[in-house]
Amino acid sequence: MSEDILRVSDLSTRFFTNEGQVNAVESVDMTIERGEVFGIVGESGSGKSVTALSIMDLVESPGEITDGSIEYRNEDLADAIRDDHPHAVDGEFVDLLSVPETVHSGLRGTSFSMIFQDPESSLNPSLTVGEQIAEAVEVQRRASSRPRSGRARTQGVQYSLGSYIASTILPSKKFVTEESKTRAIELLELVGIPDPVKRADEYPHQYSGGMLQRAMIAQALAGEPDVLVADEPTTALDVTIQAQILDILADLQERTGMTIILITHNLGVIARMCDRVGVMYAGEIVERGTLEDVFVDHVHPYTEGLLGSVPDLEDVGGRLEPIEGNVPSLLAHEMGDGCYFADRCPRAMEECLHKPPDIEGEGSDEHVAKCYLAEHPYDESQALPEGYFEDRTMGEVTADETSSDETTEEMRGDD
Amino acid sequence: MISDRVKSNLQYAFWESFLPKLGMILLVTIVLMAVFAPLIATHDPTRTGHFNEDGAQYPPLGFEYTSEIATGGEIVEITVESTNEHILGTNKIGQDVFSRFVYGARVSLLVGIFGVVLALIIGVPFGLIAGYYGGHIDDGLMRMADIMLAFPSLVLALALIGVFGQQPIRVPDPIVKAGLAEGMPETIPIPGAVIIVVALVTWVWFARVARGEALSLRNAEYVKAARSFGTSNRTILFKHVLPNSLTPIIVLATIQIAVIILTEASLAYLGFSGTTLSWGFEIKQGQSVLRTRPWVAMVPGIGIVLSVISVNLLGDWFRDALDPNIEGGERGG
Amino acid sequence: MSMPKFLLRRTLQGIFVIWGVVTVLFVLRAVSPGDPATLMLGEGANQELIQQVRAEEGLNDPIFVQYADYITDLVTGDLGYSWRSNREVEAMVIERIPATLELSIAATIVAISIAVPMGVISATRREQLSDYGATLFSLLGISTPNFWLGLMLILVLGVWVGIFPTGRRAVGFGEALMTLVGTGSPGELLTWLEYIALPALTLGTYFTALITRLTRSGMIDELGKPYVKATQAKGLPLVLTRYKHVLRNTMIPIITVLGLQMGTLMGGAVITETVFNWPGLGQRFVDALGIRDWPLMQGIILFVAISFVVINIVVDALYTYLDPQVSVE
Amino acid sequence: MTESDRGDTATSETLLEVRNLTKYFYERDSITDRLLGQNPVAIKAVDGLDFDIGRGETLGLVGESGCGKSTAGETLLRLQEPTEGVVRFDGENIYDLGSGELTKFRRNAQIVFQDPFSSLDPRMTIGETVRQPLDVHNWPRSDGNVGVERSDKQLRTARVKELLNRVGLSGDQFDRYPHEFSGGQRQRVGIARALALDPEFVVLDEPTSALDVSVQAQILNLLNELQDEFGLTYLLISHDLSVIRHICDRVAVMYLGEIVEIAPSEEIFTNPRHPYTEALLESVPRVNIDEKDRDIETLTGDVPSPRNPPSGCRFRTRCPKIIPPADVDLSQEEYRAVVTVLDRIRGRELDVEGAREFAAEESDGDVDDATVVDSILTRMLDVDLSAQPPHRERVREAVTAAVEGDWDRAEETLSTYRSLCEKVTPELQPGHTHPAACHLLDQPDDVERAIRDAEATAPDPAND
Repeated sequence: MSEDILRVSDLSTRFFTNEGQVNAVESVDMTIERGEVFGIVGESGSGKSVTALSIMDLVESPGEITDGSIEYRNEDLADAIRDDHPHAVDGEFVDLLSVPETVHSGLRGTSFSMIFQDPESSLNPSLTVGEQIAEAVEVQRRASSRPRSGRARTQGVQYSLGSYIASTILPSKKFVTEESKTRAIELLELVGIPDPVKRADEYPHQYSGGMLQRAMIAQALAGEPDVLVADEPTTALDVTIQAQILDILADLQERTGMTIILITHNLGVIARMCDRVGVMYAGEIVERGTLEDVFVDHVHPYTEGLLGSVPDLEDVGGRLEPIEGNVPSLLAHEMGDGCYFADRCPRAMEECLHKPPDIEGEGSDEHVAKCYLAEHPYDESQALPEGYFEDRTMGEVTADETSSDETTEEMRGDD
Repeated sequence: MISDRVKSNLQYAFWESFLPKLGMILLVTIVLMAVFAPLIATHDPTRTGHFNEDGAQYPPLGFEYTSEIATGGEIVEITVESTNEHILGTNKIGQDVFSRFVYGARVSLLVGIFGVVLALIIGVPFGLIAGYYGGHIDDGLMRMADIMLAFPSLVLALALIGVFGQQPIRVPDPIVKAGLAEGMPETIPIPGAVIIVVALVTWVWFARVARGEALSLRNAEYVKAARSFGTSNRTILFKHVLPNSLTPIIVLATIQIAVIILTEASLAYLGFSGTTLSWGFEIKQGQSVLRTRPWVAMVPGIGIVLSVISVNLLGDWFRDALDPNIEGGERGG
Repeated sequence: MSMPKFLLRRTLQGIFVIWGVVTVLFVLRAVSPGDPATLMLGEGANQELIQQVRAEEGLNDPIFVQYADYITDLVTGDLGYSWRSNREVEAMVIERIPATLELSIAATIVAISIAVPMGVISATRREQLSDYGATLFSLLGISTPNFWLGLMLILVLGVWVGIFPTGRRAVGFGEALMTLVGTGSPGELLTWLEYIALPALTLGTYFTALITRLTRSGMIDELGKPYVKATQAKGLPLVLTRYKHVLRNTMIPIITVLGLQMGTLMGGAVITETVFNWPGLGQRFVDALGIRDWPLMQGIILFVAISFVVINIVVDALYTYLDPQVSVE
Repeated sequence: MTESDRGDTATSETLLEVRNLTKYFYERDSITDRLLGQNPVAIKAVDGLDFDIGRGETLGLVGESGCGKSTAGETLLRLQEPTEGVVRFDGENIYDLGSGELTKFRRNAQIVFQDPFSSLDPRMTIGETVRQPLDVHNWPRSDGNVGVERSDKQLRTARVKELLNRVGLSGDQFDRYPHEFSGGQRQRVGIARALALDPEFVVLDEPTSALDVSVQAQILNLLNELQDEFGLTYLLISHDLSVIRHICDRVAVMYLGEIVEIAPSEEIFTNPRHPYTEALLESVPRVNIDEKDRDIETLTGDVPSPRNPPSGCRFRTRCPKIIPPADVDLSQEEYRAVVTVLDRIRGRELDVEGAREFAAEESDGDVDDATVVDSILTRMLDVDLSAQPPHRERVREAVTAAVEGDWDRAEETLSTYRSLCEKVTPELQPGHTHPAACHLLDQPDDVERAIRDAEATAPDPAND
């Protein structure tokens, strides 16, 4: 295909909570190519949203990116900061975790944009939709008015409290200009909102859920980003509206050539949109590859379980083949050293008590899985005895389940 | 290893846990002081006439002041020195300031606690029923609450005092009765009217909060589930709605204790509390001699501030720990 | 629903509230001990005279007739005469309004201008020294009875430091302003400022503390909302996220709370006026209460209740303008 | 889920009969509103449902959010009082039941809710939660059994433990609180509570939508097993078509408070008759690597508000198969575009000012009405009507009228384009095994008559 735009390696994000350290994202590796749709699929608490937030530099206290690198290909940026931070630049790539945080966060809106799961709470209820989109336009306009300026590149758009106070009296000092407002209306039209002029002056509560998600997309497009991170963009929507939104995303991607990182728990959405997929479980990408690698040639029992859990619309099957057990705790001290899926895995073997590395699987050359089954077939003689994990944890279950559950909930909040 | 962000989190956690501890220590001290007042006080707080040989008030320990006295038609300036006998000095009519400070805690706490309990008894059932059943009962309550809110609570309290009168109820002091302390007042004056009055101006806040909770709980799925297998409304109210409304009510109750302590002090300051053994009344006493003998007004004020702070600290702690989303309610003072 | 209809609706509700207040007052007066005629004439008046007054005032009528008369009088704007001074209650209330109004407005200005910046600093610099300072200040502020605070301010700033006068208010704002306009001399206005400083500070401290707390906690809540993350995701400068988005949304609910706190402000004014011997409604109310001058008390409470209702209608109307989610429905 | 259960229920014994079930909510209904002369606004959440559920079968009620499916579920359990309609359970109208009979009904009909977090009282142990129905109904005495060797309490505790074990939890977890459990486990507790009194009928209100897929599959399997074991009858409410297909025998599709189609599951999924059902099925992304290449036609627009549902067929505002009048020879796409203009004119929603602003910006100056009309037409009609000059002119005329402010004339100009679908409400064919409320299909006699009447009074476009 084409060149890489984003190389994430060994990314780890942790939350330091009262119950202990939560390993929300653990040593995630992935490369994303320019102009593709890369899917991240997983259940709640699998760390998929935190991965997205890490890329956007939106992880907030008590969370923190503790390790790894996120390399972003951008020639201009590389040139602008090569002198100050030579160690962070590798050819056209800039490691966003080795440069000052202002550089990373300054890319928001112009290089990276994001749309969120719940469009209703992701827009400010007391400002008009048009105004909010115009703000995003303005960020882009101000940043690109000084394309080569090092300050713009490394600091993002500046606006002081003084200017803000002045703007409450002097209209000429307002952050959002008339041109940006006009552009906002064009963007609304672009995403298929009827009567954009009138709609731009309306408030979020006057929009339907589908319309709001369109507006969010318009806002994300305002900065003409290289990479659009879509975090469960259709989860809160009905299927007919979901189809509309996916259509728009696919259409816009085709037109602008932007790269999309699509995060969802819905395998159907992945199938419809993505070129390549990573499956996340307990903070790790347990299997990744092309759509076909994951959907057809999958080796990881978790991927298999996930696929087996979805009732098929086309065909009435008998029983579903669910994964037994529950989503695991992400508390560092409860996670153990082995494969995190072993306790729910129907084919866990003795070697699974040691963490498997990324192992190449069948299919395309990008197909890897964190599972020994990619190396050799299941060996029944090596199987862990039934109830192995229950016996081992029986004594502590009572005490621990509470905290792990609360942690999972907390993580859900971040999802 | 530990980043600055994490470190500041830890510091904050310490700060946050320190304040409630401070509040707890303060409150326990004040409660002990109130309960064992006869043992702690050095003099009968109601006994007057503790003056020095010149007929002047004593200043607190370690202080002295100049006073003018008339002797034989002549005005002389004398220096009044403190005495170990009265560590916080005496007031205008020669009562021991320290003893009155100790006894003052009783009235504040009694009114605060009983006032809130009474307000809870009136407000919570009313609010729960109104919120749970909705409709006309609810409309009625909300209109009534509107009317209550239109009265400034202190003004309403003053008007009500006019109706109820100010006679305190006198109950025997168990510690004195048991003979553990001598020379102390034999009864505790409980300002019953004040308790009723503060409850009457406070209950509406409890009703509002309870109503809000019941209103949201009546549509909770577990309440619907209970209804689906035929649970009676009364059982639902007792078993589901009440227990699940308690958190914000507890927080509000704590905050309201502080509010009531301030209201009582204000009433006493204006001379409408029914007992003279109140910090507010004592401040009023001190006002006329503020320039020359400021300790008389200062000491009881510190008592009020400390007790209200201690209760507020606990309230904040509850609120943070339990996180109910309620407004603080109207505060007096 | 349109704005006029909304106002009509709220006015209807307001009239109901006023009716409730008036009725409560009537009941209070009816059940309170003491015979009005005796109170009017003073202890020891002769029995014949008392009976005569009772008849004149309709005190011998059935209670419902008395209630009807009372409501009729109020509806026609007749607040009656003070029992003690025999002056018209209306005049006695009106002459005291300016002083109380000056004090309340000054206190509100003091409160808002200190509290909002303090709350913002506290919320945006959490866990730093300024946050602890603001938290401690607001804790003290809501825990200090204002009569005591007033006395301490008089003692420290008035007596010991001596920068503020401690006597009774010397001049009203209106007169001071007229002097300034008429003669160009700001002297009286400065005097007015000197005299109002301590009372306004006393009355305002509690509100400063309250608004600081509300702003801080409201802003912290608001900062945690998803749209804040979204504004950051689109690269909006922090200043705009903080002030244009977050602070604005924080202040919207606080305005309502302040409307409801009008009662507290009036209660505080009663005390503050007593402490500073401030010639306002509060002081008059306490005087009236001391001698059970019911018509005067009623007049003052009625005035306060009506202002409360009006202010809250205004606040609600303002709210629909500030918060687009709340339509006038 | 045996083969014989599928298909027409008229043959199997009917447990629940729903006739004309209607539930409106009213807004602006306070005393002050009445004083001000405001009429209450009805939200037509559920508007005239008719269906039967046979004993032992699973009926699916599927639809998008806001279509009224959950309200229907709660109303037919009498958790809300209906505005109109009859629900017969075992032949008796549940809205006429006296308190004794109602108690009996409450034993027999239970509900499992969507949200496993809010459906359990956080202050009750799960044991208490499951025991609650037993306490309320004074079990086992109400069954005529009195414990001889064991007290009621012991019997109840034993029953609760048995239930917890049956739904896949451990009886030892009796004393734990809900927050100690994961979503899937809590949903199991909810199911155990619903089964405590051995009901015949259970409403499953989105029982798996809050769960992760792997856990969802566990719960679906459990529900299937329990149905076989206890002979339960289910009403499954869901927005998820694959879940519906997986466990339902028959399916009713709801749109804006009405059932638009009802048929055996297999029929609905392989041969949908109503355009809405078709669109719904098409919209679901398949878990399949060929999904990318599947062409789907997405529905336009949003679900209209139930406060003011469209006249006639409620789906007509989004329907890809709306029926043009006989004399309008436009393609579906072209006709849809014209109808959209008509609908917006009728709702006075055409944004003339916006278009004027837009046009002004493009031409940098003042604009005449003709330019505004052009601007509106180019923006609104994403279909080129130039191949249809008479229609194009007609639309242009109407928009011009609207721009000039004469909305009535604008509406009148386009009135000949009014579809049959908005004039006459289609109905489900009674007695049919696969009824669907659509004018494209044969309609009952009274509807056919209404259609003829409507056509007779329609103005002839030629004379207009």
